[in-house]
Amino acid sequence: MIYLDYNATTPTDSRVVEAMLPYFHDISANPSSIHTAGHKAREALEGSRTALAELLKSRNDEIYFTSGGTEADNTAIKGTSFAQDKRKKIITSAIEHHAVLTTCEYMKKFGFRVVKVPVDHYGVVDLDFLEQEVDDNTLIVSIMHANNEVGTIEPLEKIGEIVHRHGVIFHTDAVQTVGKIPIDVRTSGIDMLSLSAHKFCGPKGIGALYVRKGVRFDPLSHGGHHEGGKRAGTENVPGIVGLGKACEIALDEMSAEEKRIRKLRDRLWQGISERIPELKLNGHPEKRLANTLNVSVKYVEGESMLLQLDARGIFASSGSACTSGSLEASHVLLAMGLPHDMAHGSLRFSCGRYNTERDIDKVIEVFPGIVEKLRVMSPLYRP
Amino acid sequence: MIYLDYNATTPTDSRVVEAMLPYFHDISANPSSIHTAGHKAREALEGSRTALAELLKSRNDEIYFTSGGTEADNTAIKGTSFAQDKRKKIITSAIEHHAVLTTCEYMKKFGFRVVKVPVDHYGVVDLDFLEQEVDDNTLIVSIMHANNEVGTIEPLEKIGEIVHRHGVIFHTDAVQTVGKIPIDVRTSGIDMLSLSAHKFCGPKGIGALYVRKGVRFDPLSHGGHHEGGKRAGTENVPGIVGLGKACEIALDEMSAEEKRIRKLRDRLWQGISERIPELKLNGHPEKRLANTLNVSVKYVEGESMLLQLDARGIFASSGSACTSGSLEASHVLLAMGLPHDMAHGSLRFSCGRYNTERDIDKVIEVFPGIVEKLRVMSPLYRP
Amino acid sequence: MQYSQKVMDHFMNPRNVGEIQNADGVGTCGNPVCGDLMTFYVKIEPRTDNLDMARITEIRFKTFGCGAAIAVASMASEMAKGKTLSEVVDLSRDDVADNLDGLPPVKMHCSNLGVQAIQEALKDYLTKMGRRDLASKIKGCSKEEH
Amino acid sequence: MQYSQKVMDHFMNPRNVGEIQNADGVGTCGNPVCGDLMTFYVKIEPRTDNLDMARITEIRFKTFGCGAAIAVASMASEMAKGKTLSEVVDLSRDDVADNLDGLPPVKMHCSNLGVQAIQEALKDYLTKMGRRDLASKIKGCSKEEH
Ligand SMILES: Cc1ncc(COP(=O)(O)O)c(C=O)c1O
Ligand SMILES: Cc1ncc(COP(=O)(O)O)c(C=O)c1O
Repeated sequence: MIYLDYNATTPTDSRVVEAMLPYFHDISANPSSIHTAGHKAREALEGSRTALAELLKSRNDEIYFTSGGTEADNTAIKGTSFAQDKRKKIITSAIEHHAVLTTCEYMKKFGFRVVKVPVDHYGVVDLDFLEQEVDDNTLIVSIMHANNEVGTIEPLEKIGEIVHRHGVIFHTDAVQTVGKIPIDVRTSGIDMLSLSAHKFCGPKGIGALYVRKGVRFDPLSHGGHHEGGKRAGTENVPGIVGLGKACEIALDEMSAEEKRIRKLRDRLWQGISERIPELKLNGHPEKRLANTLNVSVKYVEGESMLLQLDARGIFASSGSACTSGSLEASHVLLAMGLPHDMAHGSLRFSCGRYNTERDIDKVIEVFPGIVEKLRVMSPLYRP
Repeated sequence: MIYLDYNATTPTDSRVVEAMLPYFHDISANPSSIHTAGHKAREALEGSRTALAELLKSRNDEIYFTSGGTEADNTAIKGTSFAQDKRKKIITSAIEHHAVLTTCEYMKKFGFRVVKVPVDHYGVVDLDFLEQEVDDNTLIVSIMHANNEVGTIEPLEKIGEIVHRHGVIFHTDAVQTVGKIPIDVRTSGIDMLSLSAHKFCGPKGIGALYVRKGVRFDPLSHGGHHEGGKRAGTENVPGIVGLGKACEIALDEMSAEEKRIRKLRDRLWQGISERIPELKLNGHPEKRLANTLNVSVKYVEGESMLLQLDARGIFASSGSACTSGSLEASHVLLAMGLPHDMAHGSLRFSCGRYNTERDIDKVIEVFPGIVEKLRVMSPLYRP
Repeated sequence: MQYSQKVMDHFMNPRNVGEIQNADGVGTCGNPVCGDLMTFYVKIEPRTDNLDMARITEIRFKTFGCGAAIAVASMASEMAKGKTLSEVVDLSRDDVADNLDGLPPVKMHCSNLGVQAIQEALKDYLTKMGRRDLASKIKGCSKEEH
Repeated sequence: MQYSQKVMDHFMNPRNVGEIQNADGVGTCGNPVCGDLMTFYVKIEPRTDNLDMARITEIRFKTFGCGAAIAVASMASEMAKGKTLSEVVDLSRDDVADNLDGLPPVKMHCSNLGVQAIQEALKDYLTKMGRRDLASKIKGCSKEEH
C-alpha cells in the first residue's frame, strides 16, 4: 500500500503512540483532580503545552487544546464574534477549508457580513482587495497559512500588517503547516492560529488554538474551568501527550524531513509530467508546501483516476477528502480560475513521513497507463 | 494506589486500548477519503456507532460522535437554541454539571431565560415545580440522568412525560450513567442524551450525543460533512473505536459489575459509618448510582481529608473534580439543603472496575484515624 | 465512495467502450462543468414497418466522469444491446442502478445520464430517419439534472 | 492543588496544634461558610513598661479548613512564637506564604487568615489589659475576605 494522502490525515508516528500509552491506564486520572494521580496527568498536559509553545514560539498560556483543527477554527471565529457586538464584518479567503468557510457563513445568522478575498491563479490571496476591505467594522480576518488542496503558502506577514492597521484580529488556519514548516507567532503578526495533530503524525481528535494574550473570545464549549476557562471538558490527556510528542519530533526533524519530502514530491512531478502530456500543476510553483502535488489531468475526471490508483494500492485524493464525497468541483481550484473540467480532473498527491522513493517510482510507473486508459474512454479526448 | 475517583474519570480498559491500537498507524486513513484505506477507517467508525446504538437502543443515525460529554451538552443546548427563534426559555436543574449549567447561563446572552428546578434533600428534582414551569415558550428541558457528585438518579420517565405534554425537547446528561446502568431511549422519553467514554473505561476525548430523529439542532462546530453534517472535524477514529469497545464491554458486563461494585460501595459505607460518628450520607439512599458514596464528615473540611488520604495512596474527591479547585462549596450539596460547613466537609468515594475488597478495607482501616486527627485540630469539634 | 462489486467490475472492465464510425445515432448527455459527460453511438437494425421494433445491434460509448458514470455507461450499453427501441425507451435509471447492485445516493444521477444519453442516440436516429414526431416523444437529456 | 513540600510538611505535621487553657488572648478569623476557620491561643510575657515589646511565649491553634489553611496556621504559629507584639503585627500574609515556599493563588487568602487570627488574639489580650486604644490599631480579621 502506498499512502499519498497525508494532507487528509497521517498515520500516527509509533513514537507518538508509545508516548501516549501510559496515559490510558497507568496515569489515567483527571488532571483537574487534586490528588497525586491527578497531578501526574496535569504534569503531562503541561509538558505538552510547553512542547507546542516551543514549536510556535508562543507562551504556554496562549495555547488552548481543542479536539482538532475544526474546533479551533470554530472557536476563533465564533468565539471572537460572540465576545463583542461592535464589529460586524468577517473577512476570509475564497480558498479556506470548510471549517472556516462554513463557520463564516453560519455567522451571517447572527448579523455578520462575510467577505471573501479572491486569489490569483496560484492561489495567493489578493492583498489589494484585502487592503480595501479591512475597515473599522471588521472584526476578524481569517486566512489560512497553506492551502490543503494545492499547498500554496499565503504571505502571513503582509496580511498581518494590513489587518493590524485597523485593529482587526488576524486568525490563520495553520492546520496544514504546523509541524511541516517553521512558524513564529511572535514575528508573523498572527493573533490566533489553528492546528490539528493528525496532520503531522500526531493522533486524531486533538488540536489547539493559539490566542495571543489579550485577544478576547468566548469559549465554544462551556462547562468546567479547564484551559483557563476557555475550553471546557475533561482533557484528552493521551491525545494531548501525543500532540506534544508530535511537536517534539517535528522540532527535531522538520527541516530534514522537509527536504527529503520535497525531493520525493519533485521526483513524482518530474516523472509523471515527462510521461503524460497535458498535465497542469495546480498551486504556486515555489511558495508551496513541500509535500503537496496537485495536478489537473486534461480530459479525465478525478475520481476515476483515484479508483484506478486505489485498485493498484495507491491512495491519493481528489481535491480534499471532504469534497471527494460531493459532486461539486473543488471551490479552491475554481477560485484559482481553473475551468470546471480541469477542476474535476484534479488529483492531489500529498507525501509524508513514511513515503519512500520506491513509492514514488511505483506511481510514476503505474499512473501514465491509468491516464491513457481513461483518456481513450473520454469523449473530450482527441489524440 | 487505591483509586476511588471513578466519577471524575476512569482508567481505560486494556481491552479498549487493545482495540484502538491498530487505528493509530495501520488503519489510519481519513474515514472521509474515498480510497480503500479510508473505507476501512469508515467501517470501524460505523461499527462503533452500531455498538453504541445497541447500548442505548437507538438507531445508528441518531448517534453523533463528539469530543466528550461537555461538547455533547453544549451541542444539545446551544444547537437546539440556535436552530429556532420562537421558544426562549430553557429549564434545567439546580444540580447539573457545569457543562450544562454554564452553557445555560451563556444562553442568556442570546435572549434566553433560564429556570433551575430545585431538588429535595436527596437531590431528586421537584416534579411539581417542573410541571408549573414547562410551557409553550419552553424550548428544552435539560435534566441529568444521575448526578456526578452524589449519584442520585432522576426520574427520567416522569420528567419526559411532563416535558412532552408541551412539545418541549427533553435532553438528559447521562454522562454518569451510560455504561453503568441500562438506558433505553425508546421508552424513556429522552430526545437528546449526552455521554462520555472516559466515564465507563473508554478513552478520554470522545463522547456522543444521541438525538431522536426529527429533533432539529445547529452544529456546534461547522465545517466538513462529517456526522451527517452535524459535527464537523476529522473523526477521532481510535477514540471512536475505543468508545465502541467500551460499549460492547458494558453490554456484556454491566449488570454483574453493578452488583459487584454496589457491594464494595456498601461495604465502605458500613465500615466507615460504624467507626466514625457524625457522618452524613449525601444522595438518595436507594435511587443512587451503585458506585457512588458521598459523605459529609462533620467538623472537618474536605480537602484536608483528601490530602491525608492521598498521602496514604488513596485517591478520592471532594465534590466534583472541577469544584475541587475552587473555594466554593459544591452547588449540588447546597441545592440539596446542606449547611455550608457540611458541604465543605464532603468527600466522594466513587468505585469502579478495578477496585477490590482489599481497596475498600484499606480505606476503612485508614480513614477513621484521619478524621480523628483532623477533628482534634478543628475548632468546631467538641468531643 | 463505497461502490458495489458490480460497479467496480464495470468500472475496471467497461464493456462496449469506443465509437462507431458510421453510427446510425449518436447521443450525448451531461456536461464537463458537472464532471460527467457521456456519448453513445448506436447501430440500428431498421424495421420500416414498425420503428418501435427496430433493434440496437451495436452500441459503443465514451465517458468523462466518475467511477459510477463509467460503470453506468457500461451497464446501460449492455442492457440496451439487442433491445428494441421501445424496450430501450422503457429503461429507467433504477433498472441500471439495480443491475449494478445499487449506487451511492449522490451518484444516482449518473444512472439517469446513461439511460438518457442512449435515448438521445435514438432520437438522433429517428430524426435522421425523418421521424421527428417519434423522436420528440423520447425524453433524452434532462436539463434539470445537468 | 499543587502544594509545596513545605506546605505538605506543615499540613501533615502541624506545629502548635491545640488550645491553651488560661490563654492571655484568643482570636478567631474565618467562617465555616467559606470553608476556613482559625482560632489562635497565645500566652504573653507581659511588659508593663512597653506593651509593644511584650512577647508571645506560647501559641496554639485550631483550624477547620483546607490543607493550605492548616499549613498556614502551623507556619504562622511558628513565626509568631517568641516574637514581640510589634514584630507580630508587622507580619504579612506574604511572609507566611513565602516561608511556605508559596501557595497556589486561590489559596492566598488562607495566609491572610493565619496572620489575622493571631492579630485578633493580640487584640483580645490588649483589650483584657485595658488597652483598647492599642487594640484598635491592630487590623485583625477583615470582613471583605471572609
Ligand atoms: C486547512 C485545514 N483546516 C482545517 C482542517 C480541519 O481539521 P480537523 O479535521 O482536524 O478538524 C483541515 C483538515 O481536515 C485542513 O486541511
Ligand atoms: C454529569 C457530567 N456531565 C458532563 C461531564 C463532562 O464530560 P467531559 O468531561 O467528558 O466533557 C461530566 C464529567 O466531567 C459529568 O460528570
